[in-house]
Amino acid sequence: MNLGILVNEGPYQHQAADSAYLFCKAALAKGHQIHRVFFYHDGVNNSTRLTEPPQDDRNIVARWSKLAQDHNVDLVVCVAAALRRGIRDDNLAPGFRISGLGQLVESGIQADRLVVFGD
Amino acid sequence: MNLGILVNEGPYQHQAADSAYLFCKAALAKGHQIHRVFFYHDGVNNSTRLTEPPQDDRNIVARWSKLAQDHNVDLVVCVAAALRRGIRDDNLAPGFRISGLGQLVESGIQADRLVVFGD
Amino acid sequence: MLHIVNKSPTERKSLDTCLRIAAPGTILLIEDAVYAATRGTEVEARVKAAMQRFRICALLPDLEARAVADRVIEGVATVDYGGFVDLVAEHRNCQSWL
Amino acid sequence: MLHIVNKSPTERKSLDTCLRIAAPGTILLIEDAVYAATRGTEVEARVKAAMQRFRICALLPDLEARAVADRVIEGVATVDYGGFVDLVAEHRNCQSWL
Amino acid sequence: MSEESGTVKKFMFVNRTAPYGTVYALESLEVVLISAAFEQDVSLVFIEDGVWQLKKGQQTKGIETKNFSPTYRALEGYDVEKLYVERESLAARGLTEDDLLVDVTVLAAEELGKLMDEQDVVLSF
Amino acid sequence: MSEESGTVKKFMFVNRTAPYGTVYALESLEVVLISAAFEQDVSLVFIEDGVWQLKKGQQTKGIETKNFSPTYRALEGYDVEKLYVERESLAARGLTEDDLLVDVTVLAAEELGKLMDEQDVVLSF
Repeated sequence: MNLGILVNEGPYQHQAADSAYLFCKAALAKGHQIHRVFFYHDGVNNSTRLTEPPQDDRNIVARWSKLAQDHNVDLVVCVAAALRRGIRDDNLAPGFRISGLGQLVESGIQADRLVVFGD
Repeated sequence: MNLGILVNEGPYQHQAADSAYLFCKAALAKGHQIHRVFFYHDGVNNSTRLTEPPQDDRNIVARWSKLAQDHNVDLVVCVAAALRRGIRDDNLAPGFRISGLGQLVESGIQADRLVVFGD
Repeated sequence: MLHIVNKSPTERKSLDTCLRIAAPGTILLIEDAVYAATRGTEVEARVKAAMQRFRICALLPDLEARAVADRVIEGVATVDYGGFVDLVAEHRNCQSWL
Repeated sequence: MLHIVNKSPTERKSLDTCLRIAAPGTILLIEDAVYAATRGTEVEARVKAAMQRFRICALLPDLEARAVADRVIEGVATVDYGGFVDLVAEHRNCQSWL
Repeated sequence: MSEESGTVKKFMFVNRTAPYGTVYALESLEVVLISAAFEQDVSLVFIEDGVWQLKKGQQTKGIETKNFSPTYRALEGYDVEKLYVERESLAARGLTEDDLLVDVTVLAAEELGKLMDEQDVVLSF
Repeated sequence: MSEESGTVKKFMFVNRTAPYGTVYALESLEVVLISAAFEQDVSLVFIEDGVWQLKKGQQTKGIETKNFSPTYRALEGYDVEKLYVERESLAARGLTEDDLLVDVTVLAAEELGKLMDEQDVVLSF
C-alpha cells in the first residue's frame, strides 16, 4: 500500500514528529511504500540541518534524512510555512525539498491513505 | 517597574509570541523597563533572521529586533533549546543573543515580576 | 495574585483548573480564553459563579479579534494591553495557566 | 473508519468530540491519549460506554513510555507501530482528531 | 493545476480550533484553496472551537495580526461550497447561523459522522 | 553560580502536562536544576496531567526517546525537596502516592492555592 504522511508540528516540542517517523519506519518494514512525507505548519522545522540535540537524545532531523536516503522517501516542506519560519534551501537537511501545498493535495490524491500527525 | 518576560512558543504557530510582544510594547509605553525577554522551548524560533513572512502579515522576528534596538531590550535565547531546534549564532536576528538558562533564573530574581507567555 | 489564562475554556481544562486551585484574586483572560468572558456559552455559569471569588478581566484586543467584544458577561472588566501591564504591576505576583 | 486520537482525555476535549461525532468504527489512542485506555481514571466510564460502538485500540509503546501498560482497560487491544500501520491499511480512510 | 490522472477524491477539512490563538485556521484555508484548484470534491467542517472561525465581525487591528476571515466569503469563488457546521458546537457557544459570515449547512453530530465516513481524505487542523 | 546580591526568592514550577507528548516536562526540569544552583527557594507542583510525570515504571525504548524520569529522583541531591501534588489530580487519574517515583506532599486544591499566592516567581510549563 502507498501511504501519504502529513506532519504538522516541529521536532521536540510535540511528539507528532516522533510518532510520524516511527509509523513510517514500521510501514516500510511491512513492505508498504511511503508516497511522501509532507511537512506543514511548525512541521517545517523538522527539516533544518542546523539542529544539534544532546548526545543522549534522538536526532529527529537526522533520522528523517536517513529514512530518505535508505528508502528513497520524498520529504517535502511547505514553502509558505517555511518562509514564515525561516526554513530555506540553504539550511535544509539532506533528503528534504521545499515545494508548494499542491504536493500535499497530490499526496492525498495519489496515495491510498493519508495519515495526519500533529498537535 | 522592571519586568521579566518568558516566551515558550515559536512565532506564527501560537499567539504567545504576539501577546508577549504587545505586552512589552505597552509596558515600555507606560514607562516600565523590560529586564529581559527570555526565549525557551519553541520560543527560541522567534530569533531566526531567516524568516520571510508574507508582505501582508506581521514580521514577528523583525518586530523583536526593532524593540531591542529602540528600547535596548535584552533578548536572550536559551542555548540548550536552541541547539535542539537549529538556532545558532549565524542565523540569529539582530538584537538577540544566545545564553544559558541561568539568564532566566536571574531575570526571575532581579525583575519585579516575571510574566510567562506560552501554549 | 494575578492569574493569566490563555486557553479556550471549551477545549482545554486550564480555566477549570485555575478556578479550582487559585486562591481568591484576579483572573485575566487573554487569547483563546476570552471566549470564557462571553454570554451564552456552556461555560458562562461557571464563570459567573467564579465572580464571587475572583475579579475577572478580559483582554479587549483579543475579544475584538474574535468578534465577541459585544457579548461580554456583565461584571467582567475589559482591558487593553496597557491595562494588562497595570494588572501585572498591581499584583505582587502572577501565574500563567498554560 | 479509523479514528486516531492523540490528546490527553483529562486535558483536552478531542476524545469526547470524537466519541460524539464519529460513526461506529475503530479508535486508536496514541501519544497522550493512551491515558484514556487506563483503569481508574475519571474517563474510564466514558471509554467503556464507547466500547459498545467502537473497537478501541491503544499504542503499546506510548503506554509503556507513560508507565500505564499494566493498567489497560479490559477489551482495549494494544498494538505496536506495525499494528498501527495495519489498522490504517485495514480501514478505507482515517481521521486524526488533533 | 488539475491533477493529470483526472482522479477526483472526496477531501474533508475538519476545523476544530479557534482563530488567532493558533495558526491552524489560517494555514488550513491555504490548503483548502489549493485542493480546490486541483478540482477535488472539497468539504469543510467546523466543529467545536472551529465554529468561531466563521464568527462575523472579527477586528484584528488590536492584535496586529492579519484578519483572514474575509477568505471564507471568497471560498465560493473557488467552487468550495460545501460548508458544514455541527449544531451542538454552535449551541455550546451561544451561536446561531445568523452569527456566521457565510452560509453553512448545520448538521447533527450523527449526520456529520456519516459524512466523514464517506470521505477519501480527511485533514484536520 | 550563586546570585551575586544574595537575594533568595520563592520560585514555584507548576507542571501541568504529561510527559513525552510534549517537551515541557523535560525542559522544565532543566530550569529547576538551574534555579537550584542559584540557591533559590524552589518548589515543584504537579497538577492535572503533570502528575503523570512522576509515575513509576516509565519505559521509553519503544518510542525511541530519552527516559528522563530518573531525574526526579536526583532532585534531592540538588536540594530540591519541596514537591507538591494535588490530591484531586491524583484521584482523577486513579493514582495514589505509591504510584509515584519520589516522595511528595499531597495537598488539597485550597492549600495549594495558598502556597501559590506566597510565591515570588511562578513558572508554568
